[in-house]
Amino acid sequence: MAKLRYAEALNQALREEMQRDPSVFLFGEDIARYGGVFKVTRGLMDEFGEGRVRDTPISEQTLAAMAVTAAMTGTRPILEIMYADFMPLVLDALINQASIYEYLWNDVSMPFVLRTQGGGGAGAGAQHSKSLDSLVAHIPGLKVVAPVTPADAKGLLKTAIRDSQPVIFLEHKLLYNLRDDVPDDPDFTVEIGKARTVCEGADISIFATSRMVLESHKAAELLAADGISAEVIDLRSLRPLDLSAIKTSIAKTHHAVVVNEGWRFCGYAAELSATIMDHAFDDLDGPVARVTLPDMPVPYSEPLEMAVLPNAAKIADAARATLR
Amino acid sequence: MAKLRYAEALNQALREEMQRDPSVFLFGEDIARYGGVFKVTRGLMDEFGEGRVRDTPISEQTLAAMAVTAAMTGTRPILEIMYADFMPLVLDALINQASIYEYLWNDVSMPFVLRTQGGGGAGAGAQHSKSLDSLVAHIPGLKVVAPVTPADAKGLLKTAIRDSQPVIFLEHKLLYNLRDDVPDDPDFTVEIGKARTVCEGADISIFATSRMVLESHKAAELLAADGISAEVIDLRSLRPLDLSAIKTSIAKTHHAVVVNEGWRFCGYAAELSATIMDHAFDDLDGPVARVTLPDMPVPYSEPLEMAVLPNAAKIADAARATLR
Amino acid sequence: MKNSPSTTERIEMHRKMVLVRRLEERLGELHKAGKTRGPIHRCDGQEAVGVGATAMLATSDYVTSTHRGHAHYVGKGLGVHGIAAEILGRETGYCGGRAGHMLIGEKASGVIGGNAIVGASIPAATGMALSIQVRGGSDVAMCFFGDGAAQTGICHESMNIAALWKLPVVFVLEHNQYGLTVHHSVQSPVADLSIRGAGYAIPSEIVDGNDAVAVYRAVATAVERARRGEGPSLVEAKTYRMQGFSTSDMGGYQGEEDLAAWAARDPIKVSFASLVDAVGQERLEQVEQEAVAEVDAAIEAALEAPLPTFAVFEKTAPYAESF
Amino acid sequence: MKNSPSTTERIEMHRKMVLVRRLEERLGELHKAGKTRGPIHRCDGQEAVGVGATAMLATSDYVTSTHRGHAHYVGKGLGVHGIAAEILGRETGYCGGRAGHMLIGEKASGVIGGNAIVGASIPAATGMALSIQVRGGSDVAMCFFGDGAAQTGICHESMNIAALWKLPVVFVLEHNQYGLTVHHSVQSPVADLSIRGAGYAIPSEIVDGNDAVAVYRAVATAVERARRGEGPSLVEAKTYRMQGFSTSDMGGYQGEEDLAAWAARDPIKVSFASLVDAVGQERLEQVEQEAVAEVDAAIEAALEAPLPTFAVFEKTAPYAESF
Ligand SMILES: Cc1ncc(C[n+]2csc(CCOP(=O)(O)OP(=O)(O)O)c2C)c(N)n1
Ligand SMILES: Cc1ncc(C[n+]2csc(CCOP(=O)(O)OP(=O)(O)O)c2C)c(N)n1
Ligand SMILES: [Mg+2]
Ligand SMILES: [Mg+2]
Repeated sequence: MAKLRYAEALNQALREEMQRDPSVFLFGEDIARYGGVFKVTRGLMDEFGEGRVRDTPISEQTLAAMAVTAAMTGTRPILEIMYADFMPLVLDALINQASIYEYLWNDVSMPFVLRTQGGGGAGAGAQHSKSLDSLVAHIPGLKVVAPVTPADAKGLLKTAIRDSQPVIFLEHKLLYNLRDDVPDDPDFTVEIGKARTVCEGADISIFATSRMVLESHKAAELLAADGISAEVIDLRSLRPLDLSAIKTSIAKTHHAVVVNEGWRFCGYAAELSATIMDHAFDDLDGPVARVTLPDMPVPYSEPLEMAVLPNAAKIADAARATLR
Repeated sequence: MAKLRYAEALNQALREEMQRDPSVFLFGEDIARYGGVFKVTRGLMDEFGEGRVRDTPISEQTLAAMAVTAAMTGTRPILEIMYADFMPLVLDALINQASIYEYLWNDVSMPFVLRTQGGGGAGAGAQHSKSLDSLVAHIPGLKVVAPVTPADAKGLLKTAIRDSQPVIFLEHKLLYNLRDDVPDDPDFTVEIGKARTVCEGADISIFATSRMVLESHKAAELLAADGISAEVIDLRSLRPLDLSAIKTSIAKTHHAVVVNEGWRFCGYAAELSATIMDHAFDDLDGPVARVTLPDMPVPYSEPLEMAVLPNAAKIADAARATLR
Repeated sequence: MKNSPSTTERIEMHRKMVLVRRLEERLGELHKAGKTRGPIHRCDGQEAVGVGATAMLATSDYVTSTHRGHAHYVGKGLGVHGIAAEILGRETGYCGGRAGHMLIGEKASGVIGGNAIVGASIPAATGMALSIQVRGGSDVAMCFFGDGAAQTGICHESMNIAALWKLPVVFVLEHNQYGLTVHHSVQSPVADLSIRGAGYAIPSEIVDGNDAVAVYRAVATAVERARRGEGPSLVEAKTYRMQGFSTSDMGGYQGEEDLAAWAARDPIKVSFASLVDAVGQERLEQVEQEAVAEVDAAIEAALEAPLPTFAVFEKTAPYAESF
Repeated sequence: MKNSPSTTERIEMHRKMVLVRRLEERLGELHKAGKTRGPIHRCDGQEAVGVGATAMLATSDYVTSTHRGHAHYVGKGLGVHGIAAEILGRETGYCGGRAGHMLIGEKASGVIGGNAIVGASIPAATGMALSIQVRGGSDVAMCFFGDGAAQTGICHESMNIAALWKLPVVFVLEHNQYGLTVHHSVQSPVADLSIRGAGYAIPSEIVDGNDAVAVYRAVATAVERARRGEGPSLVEAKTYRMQGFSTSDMGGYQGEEDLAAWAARDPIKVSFASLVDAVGQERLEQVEQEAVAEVDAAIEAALEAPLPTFAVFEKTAPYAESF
């Protein structure tokens, strides 16, 4: 067990899987010589060569389409898209290509991973701060994960690389420097589709994704001060959802808050609310509260950005409101 | 009042608005000389010339980005995207461009309309049959409408063209030949953001979009045979939603089914379910039922396609289940 | 001449062109009789491109196709029975009726596959070429795409990447003069699109797309270059679309004179004339009759084959959450 | 020489280059002192492109910019006070702190505007040119974009459409040798990207991007052509990025020799040397000092200006559902 930064944990997962399987290769903008703008791919070109770790032109749409067909023909590509804000550019490859072939054609699988990072809080402005989770979570045939801890970052990335379906791997720019224990075992993996209980509680369930798990954890502390016992669940896998974890928690608390950093309308939090409606309506004693970014662009200036991002205080307020 | 086909009603709206306002112009693939593959733009190039009605190269991504900036600089562009399946190609223009500038910059408005058509039932296969409503409905700063009747097609298109915000105008390939009364009055418009009650009912509310309104209407007839009185509401405007129509109906029926032809997970129906959770939880006597396409590609062969598309029988079943 | 097809290969190309032609004609009839569903995109008059360009490929090479793929499918080795059945939505089709004619894929034959997003065949083949290069193989990937598709952004991006990395891909631009209903002059300011190859330092050539032998020669040179690791080539095959865009096209925008001029240069006629001295009229006619009979049998079989029934089975497994 | 700037214009270009240079230097210092937030993309060493290319434009002409837009902003007439304040996130910035330095837009000046999606400046200007053409105006739209952006699909699509419709747009390719951290040779197989203009029949020219006068001449010719309704032109300005990609760049990949060679050809030095005989050293130094003082005052004012507070007001109205 070593203490690693989140970015280092990802790097370790990539290195181990590339050592294990020669069909794994990486491509993306500035990932090879420079090692990635968030330093996740550092040192890998030196170790594995320019053939398996490739800097690319700025051509996201084509790169994603190439990942799909390279994956169908004997390799396991891992594509880095520098910012989640650029995901619109790869959606044709995901929606009209990756999503359809396992159903249409015989004997095809698509073991590729698309890594990207999103989220606000860094003063990067309206085109570099978004969480567009629902756009990818909407696509059938894809898995979508969003680890929060360094250990999950490593374990989920390894599982994603070994999966035979496309996996969209969502990181967050404010998580890369988070340091924590990470198992050294090269066979350490984390199953996709299983949520993680961050803290147990009896009064309300808070289901959160990505960095919002950390804010939810802080919210649970704020609530504890009011005598409210909140259970925080890190969904980890946005698709498929861990339905049983969701149902079990609500059966206990009868109240829920769902938290996602993306926009509200048709956002990922809407699916969580609707899922709870579908599967746990009878256990609910109050409406599920949604905490999200308001439906507007992420502003640049710090006080504006901080005012619109969801945070612990807003989550705690939502919890109090739905318990009232 | 003339009886017009849905496609003709759209054509009339375009013609009237182009006559009224010289800054309105049309562009898109095969829309000028040929008049559009669904014949919506027939005769307009002859009337308004090649400058205002333009055939374009197959370059959706750029065309949409051009609509955004043309709209910011003194014209009212109307872009036709031939199939909703191609909307992924225009999402960067909508998400990273159109959505942000009214907030970021002073004195800009973006009066453009993007028309497209989606939906299954025509044997067009996995890349030409989708409803991707939630992708566009997720975007702040945009309006999204989906008329079902020829009169609404005309009235909403005219309102959309006159609006100062971008409007995504969703048509359906199986609606173009629908014939019905359409007001001749060139000042006839339909307000964006107002739902339409298709039939009143006391036991359950069915909220539907686009062609699913017709299926829901049939479902109401099936349910009536069982002694269940269903109220069918055509949302017409997917964003903004007519919250008051939704709340009023549920306050009366205490049960709801939401119907959308797109995928289920993170789909538009999820937002409807979550909206009802937010605004009408206390009025609900049962969970909101979602009826959608299953999360898979639309198959080509008729029996397969018909098996997966949502229809009146499935809607009626969902209504019965939630009333049970 | 270098990279010329053998007489045996030329007879085989002739046979395949007739297979495709008969398939197109039968589909046209079935459409008129109301026995098809959804649009069908015929390629009659363009058979020499798809058949000529694939004739030198191995099974392990990859081909990506478009919405107008019948000649590509047959050229790369798919059988007309499975194609006809798929187009008619039958359980016996290559994809069990799930795909339809624009999206036929058959991995075992290297056809992966049809693609109805215009331009998408181009990065698809480029990605396969990347896979080949990463694995260290000597296969090639070939994409077909139209003059309309050449205007898409992914065409530019793919050519740039392919040339930069010297990927083993062959770009076959099937220039049939039309996008959907619009003439190429309404889609691009340059008539010869292969001029764009220079922008990526990609060797480019224009060939007579109605002459299967000419197509074969140019493409074979490109395939060899790709196999040698020297990177992509662009072959622009000039041809003409003799039918409407699809069965839903109302037509009326193609000039009678153009149609007549191109009909005179029908690829099957061109092929027949160039082979008849060496092979003899009798042999060629026999080849043609057998091809016609094969297609007719395929169509009859398809019409009698069962339609699929929807079931949750292995093909829906990746979408398991729905069921 | 045709389309040469007057001496007055050349002094004005000199002044603006110094404004930009000082701005870049001060931002560098502020970053080191921890007084900036978010990445800042400096363009020192490249000022001649943005300033030279915009010097002949009218206020009603449009310019679209990139993530590296300071020289474009100043060239097109924005004031350093509003720019500095926006970069420092102040209420007094051009966009009240909502936009940040990559996204400054000011419609009244025709700067609409910065764009941090690589390549997006290109269709943006093309769309404005379409608007001009539909309205029957004689303005032009100009886009700046980098050597990295030239590899995006929308670059291809935009050039094709602009040439096809003869839109009044000028494509200014600012070739500073690097994408983000990668050398252009890792992004494209051709060193001179203007070769691609031929693929659209777009007149194209390479100019010394460190010589504002050379940039001016080439661009002025392109602007005239556009105003005459003859369509787009492509000007490839060769320059060099003297700083890291942005303030977050760890550097280390740019060659010392290259840096030294380009430093010797610093655009402000080039401009000074070419003006000093005609204008005199004293006058030029005075212009420079005034520019430096103007920037310093702008920075001080910005640092003292209030930060904005979030409110639901007219700018959030289009997003009203949230509030
Ligand atoms: C991205 C996209 N845009 C538009 C269409 C609709 N469409 C189908 S085929 C076609 C024309 C294609 O022209 P070309 O590439 O020359 O192929 P051809 O039909 O001539 O074989 C169009 C516009 C599509 N399928 N995909
Ligand atoms: C679509 C997109 N992909 C990637 C990025 C990240 N990125 C920002 S600038 C840049 C390099 C741009 O290179 P170039 O166009 O030459 O501009 P320069 O930085 O040299 O001015 C990259 C990759 C982005 N902002 N947008
Ligand atoms: Mg064509
Ligand atoms: Mg550059």
